[in-house]
Amino acid sequence: MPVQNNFEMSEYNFAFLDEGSKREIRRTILKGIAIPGYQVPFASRELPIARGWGTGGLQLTLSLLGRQDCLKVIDQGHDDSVNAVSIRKLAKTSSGIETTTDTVEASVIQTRHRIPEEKLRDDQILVLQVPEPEPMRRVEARETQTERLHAEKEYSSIWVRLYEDIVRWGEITIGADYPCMVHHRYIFNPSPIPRYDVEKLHQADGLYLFGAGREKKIYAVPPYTDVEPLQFEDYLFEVEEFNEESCRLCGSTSTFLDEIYDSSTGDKYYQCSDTGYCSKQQTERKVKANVRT
Amino acid sequence: MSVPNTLLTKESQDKDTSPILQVSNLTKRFGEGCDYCKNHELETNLCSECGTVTACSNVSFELDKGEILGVVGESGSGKSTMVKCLYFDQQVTSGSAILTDFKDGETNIFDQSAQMQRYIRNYMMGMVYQNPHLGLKMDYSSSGNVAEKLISAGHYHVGKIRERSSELLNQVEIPVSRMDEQPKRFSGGMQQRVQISKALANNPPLLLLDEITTGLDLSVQAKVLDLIRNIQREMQVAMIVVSHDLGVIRMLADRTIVMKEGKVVEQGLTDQILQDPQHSYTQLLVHSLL
Amino acid sequence: MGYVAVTGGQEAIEQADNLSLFYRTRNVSTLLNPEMIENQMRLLVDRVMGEGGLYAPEYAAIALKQAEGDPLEAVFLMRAYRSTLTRNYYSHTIDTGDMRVIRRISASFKDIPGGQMLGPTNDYTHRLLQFSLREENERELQNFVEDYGFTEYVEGEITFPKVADLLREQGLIANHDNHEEKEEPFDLTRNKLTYPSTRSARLQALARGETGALTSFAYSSMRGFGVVHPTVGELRVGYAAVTIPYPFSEDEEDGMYIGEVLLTEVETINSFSQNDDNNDVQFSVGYGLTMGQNEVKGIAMSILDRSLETSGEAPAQDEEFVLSHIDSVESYGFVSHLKLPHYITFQSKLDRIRQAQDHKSSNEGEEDYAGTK
Amino acid sequence: MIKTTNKGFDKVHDSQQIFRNLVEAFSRPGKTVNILPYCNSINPPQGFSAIMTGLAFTLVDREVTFSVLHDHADGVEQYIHWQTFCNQTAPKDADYIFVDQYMDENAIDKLMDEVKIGTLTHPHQSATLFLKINEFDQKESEQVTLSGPGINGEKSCNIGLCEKWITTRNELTAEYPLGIDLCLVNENGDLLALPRTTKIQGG
Repeated sequence: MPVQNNFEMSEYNFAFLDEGSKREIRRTILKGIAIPGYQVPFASRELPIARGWGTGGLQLTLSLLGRQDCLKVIDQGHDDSVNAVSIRKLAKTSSGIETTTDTVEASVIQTRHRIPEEKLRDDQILVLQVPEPEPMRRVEARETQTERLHAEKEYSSIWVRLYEDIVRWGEITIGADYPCMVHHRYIFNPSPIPRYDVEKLHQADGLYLFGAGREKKIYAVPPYTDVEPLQFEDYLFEVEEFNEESCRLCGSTSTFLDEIYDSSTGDKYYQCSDTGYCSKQQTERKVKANVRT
Repeated sequence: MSVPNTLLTKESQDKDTSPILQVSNLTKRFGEGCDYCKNHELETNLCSECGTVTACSNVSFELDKGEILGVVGESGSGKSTMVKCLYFDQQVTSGSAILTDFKDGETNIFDQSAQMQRYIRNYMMGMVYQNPHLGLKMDYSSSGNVAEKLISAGHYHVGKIRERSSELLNQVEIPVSRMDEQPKRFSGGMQQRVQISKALANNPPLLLLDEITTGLDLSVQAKVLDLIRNIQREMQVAMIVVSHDLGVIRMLADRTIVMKEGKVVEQGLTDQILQDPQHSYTQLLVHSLL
Repeated sequence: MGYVAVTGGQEAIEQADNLSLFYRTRNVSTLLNPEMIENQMRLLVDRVMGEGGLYAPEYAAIALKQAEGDPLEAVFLMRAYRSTLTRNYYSHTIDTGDMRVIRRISASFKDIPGGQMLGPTNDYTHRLLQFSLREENERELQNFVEDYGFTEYVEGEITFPKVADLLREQGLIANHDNHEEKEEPFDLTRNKLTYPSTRSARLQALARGETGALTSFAYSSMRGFGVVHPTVGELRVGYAAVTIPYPFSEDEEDGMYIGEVLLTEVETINSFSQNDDNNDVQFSVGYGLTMGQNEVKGIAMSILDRSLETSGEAPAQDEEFVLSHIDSVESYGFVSHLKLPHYITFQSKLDRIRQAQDHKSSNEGEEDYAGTK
Repeated sequence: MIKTTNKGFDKVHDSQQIFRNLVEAFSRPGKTVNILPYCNSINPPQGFSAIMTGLAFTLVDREVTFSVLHDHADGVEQYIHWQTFCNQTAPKDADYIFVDQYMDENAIDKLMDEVKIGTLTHPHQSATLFLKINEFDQKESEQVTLSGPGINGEKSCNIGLCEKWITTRNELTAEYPLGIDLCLVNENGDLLALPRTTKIQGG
């Protein structure tokens, strides 16, 4: 039976985009690195995947990739999630490069909503897909206004929003995509990663690039850069809690867990969201068990 | 912070003798301007040649520490535009303003970048607008509004912010039990008082008041004016009070400047101006008051 | 393991692809070939080219076949393909005055120089479902075509003066700034739209906008949420020649003919106002231009062009509101992205609501606010 | 028309490699990368640097502007224009400026006075300057201390720049996020970046 949607590599450019598009994205990336957290506008090309499905991240990845690269793509921590599969396939078919599910092997990692559990090395680049790059959109709908707020470093309105949260709910209610201050200048959205992942951005060894295709913005957090989640002196930033729960597959208690309900019994259980890391842990556990027996 | 606190000059320096604010030749044109209106003394602020409105023309004055300066004139005289320029709501066309406490005390704040002007606003000024909608976020709580100004000035402790908010709101007679209500649920006079407490939150050396009693009932007006006087006495804040109402100016201002068609036509001690107005326009104003 | 619906991703996707193919073809007796779509779904092809920003009727037909007729999906396919094309040249400005016109009407004057020309249109046909189309007879149709005796105008042979020019010559129309016309137009493909934008950027965004979205916004303006309710000065559909600068010439004006494109051009005449430059009282004009024959979009575009030049509170006067929301690739993509898993963000939200519940219950009977205790 | 003499330069893969090295250099100010292998097939005219040309091929096209400061700038600019379709412009308007020429203090002042530093709303609309230097480790250049994003704490190194360059550059970057991004290269293809966020002390 034929499988559709395959394309002949010879009909398309290396890494899909034409060189002019790549050049523009590359210029934008360099400016982004030079001004951490500043959302550099770029034209943003349409891709064979839909806007809002990772076109920003994919444009970054396609502009970064060379023949030596090894790519890992995850969605929600999964290598096998449909969106991750589709993006990996496009990158692989159009460039012929290696792909992997092992974080350690990858030179470029594209991700949606998670940062892998294994620490990013200084020779790795993490590309994050961004649905809504503008942190101030929570309090101001207009681009002309939010541009001005960033220009003047006028962030009091988002702080008041946090203050109001505390007055009303006794805590800051922002879940994922928690706004952070980078290099003491720009407030930015780290993309909808859980709060659990936010601290990985601070003074990291590797480079983080953020791409918003629909909103046409690229920004960066270079290595060894201060990234501080917004918090008050007496109401500190809190990461998600799993109350001693552990992954039912690998037993981990130190990873971000998905809460899952069994489809037949309705029982609640937990499982690592980073599947690549989880399967490695499982193998290790098996090896240990074998040694013991 | 990219704008370091060292931008504020040391309080310890003796500043009592020097003014805290010096404004020189503040000019604001709406429109391109032409050779004619740039180089001629115009009768009115509307240029007959190019249609440009010169809202403020070479306005100069000084303001001392803790002093209240009144600015009086009819609507369209340029007085509101002038304070809006000082608060950077409007960009001046030319002229300078120097805040003694900013940098070396010799820097024209109009030449500063938007980022720096924002800093000056947040740390060194307070503004109360005629329309509370301009100064308040009506959907936020009242304490949140005060918090906004405090946060802008670098305070990030919720407990302390709330302490200071309740203190300030108390000072303007908003009951603490209502501090987390939204100003849109308050009367006009109450809204104006919330706005004043917000403007005062960062202990600014300079407070700008633009027609703040206009539109309020007379009894409410008196209360707000009392409040301003008390604040001035207790906190030694220097103020610029803009009003078309000479009665308000008489109650509050030590010195007064009179504006007409964008120009300062007379200035001096308020009492003197009231007793012995020199300019015919001032005489008209004073007579209408009596 | 009901939960992990998306594992086995690779296989699942292949299955989904195959199922799509199955559903597209299982009841088929005659396969559509793209040529049929190109020739028999002319208006749909035009719409897909216009919104796709790529003048390629054959590719639009393929896209429509692949998308099983969904214009949004077909536009998306065209745009994605377009991203792979290197842009080597910018064409000269097209002169629509020299158009080989197939249809032109004016709602402003009964008689116009050159006359009204209805051309191919359904405007005056009763919208009765034609059941006879079930049994259209190929032979009969061929005879019809042969008998019709249609002769196309040859380029340059017949051109029509523009109605707007007629009024312009009489000083009744406020021209747009001349310097605007000389400036290099904004290129939406290569630059991010920023606000306030230039008119050329606005026109480009509108020309590429989704027909339905444009029509709705324009309708809102006419209906009362806005100020623009114009008269159609002229609507023309026809072929215009495209030339590019001759690559080896120093003179930018030296052109090389590369083909012609079918366009719909609309100029609408609006309320009059006083011209700032010369104080004359003049009409203001709205302009619409779109690839192919897409008349409602052309008119809607001209209304929005004009509407965005006025100031006011109505949605159709708000540049950022209109231009940020009319692109189908963006709106379609973002709305449909909600189908993607959001397990992580939802988990993060769950954590917050549980915490908030804890706060509420532990503060029961005390003041709401945790910090005032 | 100038004949293409760059058969060896792979516009897809060589420019990808140069770009990735730029990413590395910009991400880690003060770190030296090498791009010689991707540039040594280029034969620019007038003795212009092949390394600079490789950088130009990687970054510029008709969507941006560039400027060359070189003893025979005209010929070089025409060459880059023909190769990339990029428009040459005065340094004050240029997005990318390639300096392959000795400049005295006055010339440095003049250049640094006029280069684009961006606006608070659009700080990225600022110039990227490529400076060719003889050696990073020159006798007359003292050690400097670098800090800021991309640098783990502090880093002491030689950057081969005279004091004038450093002071004028520091002035331009005083009100962050305004500023320029600087990139130093030598003829061996070594490259080191100093984005506007890098604090340069000493020297």
